[in-house]
Amino acid sequence: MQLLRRFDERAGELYGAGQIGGFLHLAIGEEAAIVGATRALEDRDWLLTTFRAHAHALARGSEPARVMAELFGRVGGLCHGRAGAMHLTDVERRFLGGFGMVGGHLPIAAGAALASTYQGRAEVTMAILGDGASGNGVFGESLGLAAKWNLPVVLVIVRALGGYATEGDAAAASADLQRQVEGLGVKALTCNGMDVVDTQAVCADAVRIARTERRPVLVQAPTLRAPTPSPTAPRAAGDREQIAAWKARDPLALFGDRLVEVGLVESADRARLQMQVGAVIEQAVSFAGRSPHPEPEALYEHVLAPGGSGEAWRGFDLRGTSRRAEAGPHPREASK
Amino acid sequence: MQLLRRFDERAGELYGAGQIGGFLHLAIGEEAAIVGATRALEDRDWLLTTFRAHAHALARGSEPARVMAELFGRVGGLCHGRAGAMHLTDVERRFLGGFGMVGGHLPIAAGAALASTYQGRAEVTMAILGDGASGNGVFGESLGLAAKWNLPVVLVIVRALGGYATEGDAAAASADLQRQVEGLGVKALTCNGMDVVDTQAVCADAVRIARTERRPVLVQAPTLRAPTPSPTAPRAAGDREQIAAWKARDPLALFGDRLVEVGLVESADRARLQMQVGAVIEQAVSFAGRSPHPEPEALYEHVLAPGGSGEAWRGFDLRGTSRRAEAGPHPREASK
Amino acid sequence: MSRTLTYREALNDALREELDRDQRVLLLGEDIGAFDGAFRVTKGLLADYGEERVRDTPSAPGTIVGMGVGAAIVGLRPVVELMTITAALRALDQIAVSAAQARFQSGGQLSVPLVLRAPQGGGHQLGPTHSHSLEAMLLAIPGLLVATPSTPADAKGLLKSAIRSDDPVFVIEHESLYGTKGEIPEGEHLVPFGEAVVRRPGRDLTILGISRGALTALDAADVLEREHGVSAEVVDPRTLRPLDLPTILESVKRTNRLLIVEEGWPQGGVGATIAALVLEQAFDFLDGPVLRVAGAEAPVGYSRVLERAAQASSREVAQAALTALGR
Amino acid sequence: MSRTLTYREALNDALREELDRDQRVLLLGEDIGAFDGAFRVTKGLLADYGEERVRDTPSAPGTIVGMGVGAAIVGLRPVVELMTITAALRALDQIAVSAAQARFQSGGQLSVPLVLRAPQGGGHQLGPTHSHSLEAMLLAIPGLLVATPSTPADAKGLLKSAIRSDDPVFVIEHESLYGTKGEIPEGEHLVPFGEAVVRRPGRDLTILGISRGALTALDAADVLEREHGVSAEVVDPRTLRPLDLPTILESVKRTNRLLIVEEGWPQGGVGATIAALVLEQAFDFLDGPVLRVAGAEAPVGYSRVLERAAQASSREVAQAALTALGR
Ligand SMILES: Cc1ncc(C[n+]2csc(CCOP(=O)(O)OP(=O)(O)O)c2C)c(N)n1
Ligand SMILES: Cc1ncc(C[n+]2csc(CCOP(=O)(O)OP(=O)(O)O)c2C)c(N)n1
Ligand SMILES: [Mg+2]
Ligand SMILES: [Mg+2]
Repeated sequence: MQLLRRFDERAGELYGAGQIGGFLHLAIGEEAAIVGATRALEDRDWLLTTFRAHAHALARGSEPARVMAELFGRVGGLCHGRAGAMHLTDVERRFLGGFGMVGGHLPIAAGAALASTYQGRAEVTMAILGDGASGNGVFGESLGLAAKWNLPVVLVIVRALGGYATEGDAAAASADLQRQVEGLGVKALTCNGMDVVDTQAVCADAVRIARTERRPVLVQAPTLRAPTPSPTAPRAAGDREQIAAWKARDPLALFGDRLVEVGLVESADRARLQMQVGAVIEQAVSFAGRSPHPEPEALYEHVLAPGGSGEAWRGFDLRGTSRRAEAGPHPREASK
Repeated sequence: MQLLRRFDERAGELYGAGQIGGFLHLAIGEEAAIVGATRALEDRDWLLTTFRAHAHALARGSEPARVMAELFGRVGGLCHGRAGAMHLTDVERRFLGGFGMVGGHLPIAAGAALASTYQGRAEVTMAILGDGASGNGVFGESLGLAAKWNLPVVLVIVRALGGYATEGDAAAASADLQRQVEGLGVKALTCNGMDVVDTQAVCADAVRIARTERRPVLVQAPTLRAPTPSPTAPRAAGDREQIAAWKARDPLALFGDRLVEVGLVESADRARLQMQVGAVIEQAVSFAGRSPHPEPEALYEHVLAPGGSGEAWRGFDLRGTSRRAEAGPHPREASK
Repeated sequence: MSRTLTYREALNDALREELDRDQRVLLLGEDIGAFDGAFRVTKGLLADYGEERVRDTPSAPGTIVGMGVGAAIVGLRPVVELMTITAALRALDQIAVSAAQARFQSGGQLSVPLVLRAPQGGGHQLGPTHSHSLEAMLLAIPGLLVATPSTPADAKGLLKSAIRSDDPVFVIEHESLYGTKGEIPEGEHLVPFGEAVVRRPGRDLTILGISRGALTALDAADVLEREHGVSAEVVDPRTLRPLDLPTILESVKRTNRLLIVEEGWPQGGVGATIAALVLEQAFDFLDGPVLRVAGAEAPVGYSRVLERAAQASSREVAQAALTALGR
Repeated sequence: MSRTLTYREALNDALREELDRDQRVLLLGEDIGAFDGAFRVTKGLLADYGEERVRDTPSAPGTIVGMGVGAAIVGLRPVVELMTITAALRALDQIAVSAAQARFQSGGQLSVPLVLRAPQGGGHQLGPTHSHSLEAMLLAIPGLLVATPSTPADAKGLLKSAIRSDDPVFVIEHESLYGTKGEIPEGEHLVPFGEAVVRRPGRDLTILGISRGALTALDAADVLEREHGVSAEVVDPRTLRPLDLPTILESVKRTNRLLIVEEGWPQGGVGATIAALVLEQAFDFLDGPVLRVAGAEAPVGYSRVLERAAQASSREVAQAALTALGR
């Protein structure tokens, strides 16, 4: 959680400084939900998420340096600068990414679960989404079919109040939403998204049910995101009261205090941890800064499968005569 | 109901004889549901339906002759031969049509209700759909937004068993579907789709609730469609038992018998009615047969608004040089 | 040795052979099981391969395609049938973004060996919502391969190649070709992508026909030969991405004239694209403008007359050819 | 008399004027109210016009567009904002079928005076899912008018004309133009559809620029003049349907050379379409092939370098112009 928090704070600064571009959706305030949910997964399980992807990648264990390099748009990034924060992917950690289109990842998650089941593997697929995505039809379509086909999918809705975008009544878990999905034959649970322990426990339960009973499970995780005006001005803002109100519920502070209270952690350890995290992040920033920009030609890599017949196409007029790449092999050769 | 039934039987024959083309989705067995639902509407209300549109047009009061002419693809048809059975529209009767894409009409119905409300008119919009459409995301999206915005929409799901297409558990009203839509804040009712009196009563109630309480209402109307192999071979088929089973529940027979039982109708009247209906249909067939085919050039009419700036476009290359229409007015003139 | 099959049977054959060959292949689609598919392409497959591998889905195009993408990413080779190409308009974000961009966005980490199949075009008066021809919209999408078989042999060979491709492929079938018959080579029959075929050699002009347009072009070539002594060469590109531009250019450089026949809308069409490519790369060989006979700039009307008026007829193609030749 | 406004403010102006003028006008879209719109185009409208007329919607593009269609049919003039043009891919059945075909299917009984607005294009590293340029896909659809304003004045004038049109219109805004400033005539300012404008007169060749491409073309024309003494004429069609072909042809018949600049994908693109049209109708006036500088045949990468590589730069356009002139 410390890692996600400091990373986001630093990323916000670097965004302001122009080192990071595009939309940067911070997850400050969602750390407990994100860490709790992802910790409920085993290594063999699959994870998908929204445009708020860099935090999820970190939670899933991706190297901070390669995540930061991606935000910098450099070759050292997990996706070599193609994805940015919204589309981060780390297949080694079975993190299928970062999806820019609201809700677009839900059917893909169901499909991943179908593949696991079809191949006889007891993997679970988890998709994390915002409350906004539940307003899109793919939400019900995907859950409905997952229920019908007994697919082990866990959807975790981070109901974030505060910040960008249509909030619905995001504040609390929705009883209506629960009725809707139960009508689809989906098991629905709720956790306290500001409490990492509770979130982890409930999501672990959801994962167990999905894995053993082969059915989709929905977890609602209400959270309070730090007041952020928009993804184009991601550094925490909002008036004094808002910030105070949020600070009072800051999941890191709460968890940290609790660890100290119950004597699991000395405040000294806590300080040390923070320093370690700070160091990791500075290493990430310097790695990202040193990583080279991609070459313009790299744009044409990974558009089509290497060696596939499609590659022959590249030989012919990619963008009008003046941009035509050197004529490649005749398709007849290439497609052999 | 007699009219719909005889019309469908005759249309099925004419389809076999090649007078009617495309897909012809018959409504034999759905008469009680269709007539009961549409009878619950006032003239000022709006109606939309699926690709099974010719039966709904008749139920809404469209001239059988103009409906048949449309099925023949003639100029005398309600849409001058452009629509066929699947896209029939009769705006004079506030029948907004026939929609070929499953569920595509649901948001349009919500939008129509929005326009009525916005303009301060107490009109209700009814959309009739099949159970299949409830599996598409637009169903929940449209109902959810209609509930949020207090729109007077009534959706009538004709849950037809038998015939073409993914049936789901179409046989009976679905308690799950009821939970789903209640979760969206929608009132849900059920009627016996094989009983025109019950369907009419329940739908009238739904329309009243929508009109007075300004909210969406869902009515589930389970029906048993006559065994029909597919829309490309629409004449009733299926084995003896199937047909016998269906005959035993034929909504027309049941209603007719009941009318006679309670003495509302003499069997003689019943016979006379059937003759009258038969005559109307033969007139429709002969009108359709006499109506001319559209001219090929008519294809370009009603693509864009008459007199609109878009019309100027027609002057330029509609389908490649060899097909180019005579150059029309310069857009500068046309767009004035 | 060869057998005579319909286009529909050839597709069914291809599916069976690949289902037999590769356990990772499974089929998803509306009514493809119990109902054998809206156009009976998947006839008997549910009975022979079971409901694990032949899956009936609800009418939710976006979700079905998206599930295909997810299943492909995690190791399967799904073949998704859409009942009509118009349904693809509801799934276009999953097609153009999820399927076609996953490899790129992930920097090559993800692969989406997904096949989408759907019938397009007119012929049986299915009316304005079931007669679209959308190959141009699909061709526009980088990362998506597009096949437009016009014969049973190509239908089989291209579908089999598509299922083995590591790139997502949209196989565009033609609604009015399902019943057409043709010879299919016995045994393993694969048609490589990016390989056009000269269906009929000729000297005076080249007619390029897309999807059913290739057959319209052949009919037109007969008319031109018989009635006007014109020798037309007919080329069928068979796949639009990759496009076998060299074969097209070879032909045009010989005949010096090009006419393109397609059923889709003319603006932003395949014909316009190929015209522009040929113009850019063989301008000095052209004795006249590249002409197009495309579908009408209008929806397809239901009436037989209006449906025909919306399509390119062999008469019109022949007429356009004479125009191209200045006759 | 005129005022200086940004493209964003000009659009806001147009919406306010039409909201004032016509009670039937109402706005639908995600976050257009409390949030002022993802790109702040609807700033202050909720406060000034109330939630009856400025409606925040969920993220359900198909349903929002469909509701706009229904409301338009029953008498309103809805303006629907989509947060990004990519969202239109999820609503394309409602756009291409419900909105664009309703008039046709009903034989003229229905009219759909609906306006759709969305930003397209790159410029701020929004990455592969928020940088698409889809004007060509929309141009393909008969029955749908398409506007691509490149200046604040055109943004205002075209949006106002769109709201008054009885045909459905897609106004394609450009994500990187919202902040650009320009002069707007005082008072009622309407820009008619189907009227191209010559942004800069020239003798040696015509450069046609679509959407932001018009500005890229102007920059290129400066470079050509300054560094190569080449006089380029820059034409901005402003609307793609209707397309002011006569003005384009007039220009080409004078300069005898045409270069088209667009940000969208090259295959099935607008450039290809116009190249084919000009080829068909002015072949004898062309001294060389019509050249295109289009977006890359690839998704738009996130990195600044990859984003730029995916777009047409004025340098490349100038280079292409020299190629066109055989220099
Ligand atoms: C289909 C689509 N429409 C619009 C957008 C623009 N958009 C980016 S973030 C966002 C808000 C989504 O809200 P929610 O799902 O609740 O996620 P949260 O921001 O709360 O994490 C929207 C609408 C998008 N990415 N995709
Ligand atoms: C989006 C879309 N996909 C597929 C089709 C093909 N299709 C025509 S009828 C039909 C069955 C629809 O079933 P249901 O909604 O239950 O209506 P019913 O036939 O039962 O009246 C389908 C899938 C279509 N019209 N639209
Ligand atoms: Mg949210
Ligand atoms: Mg049904």
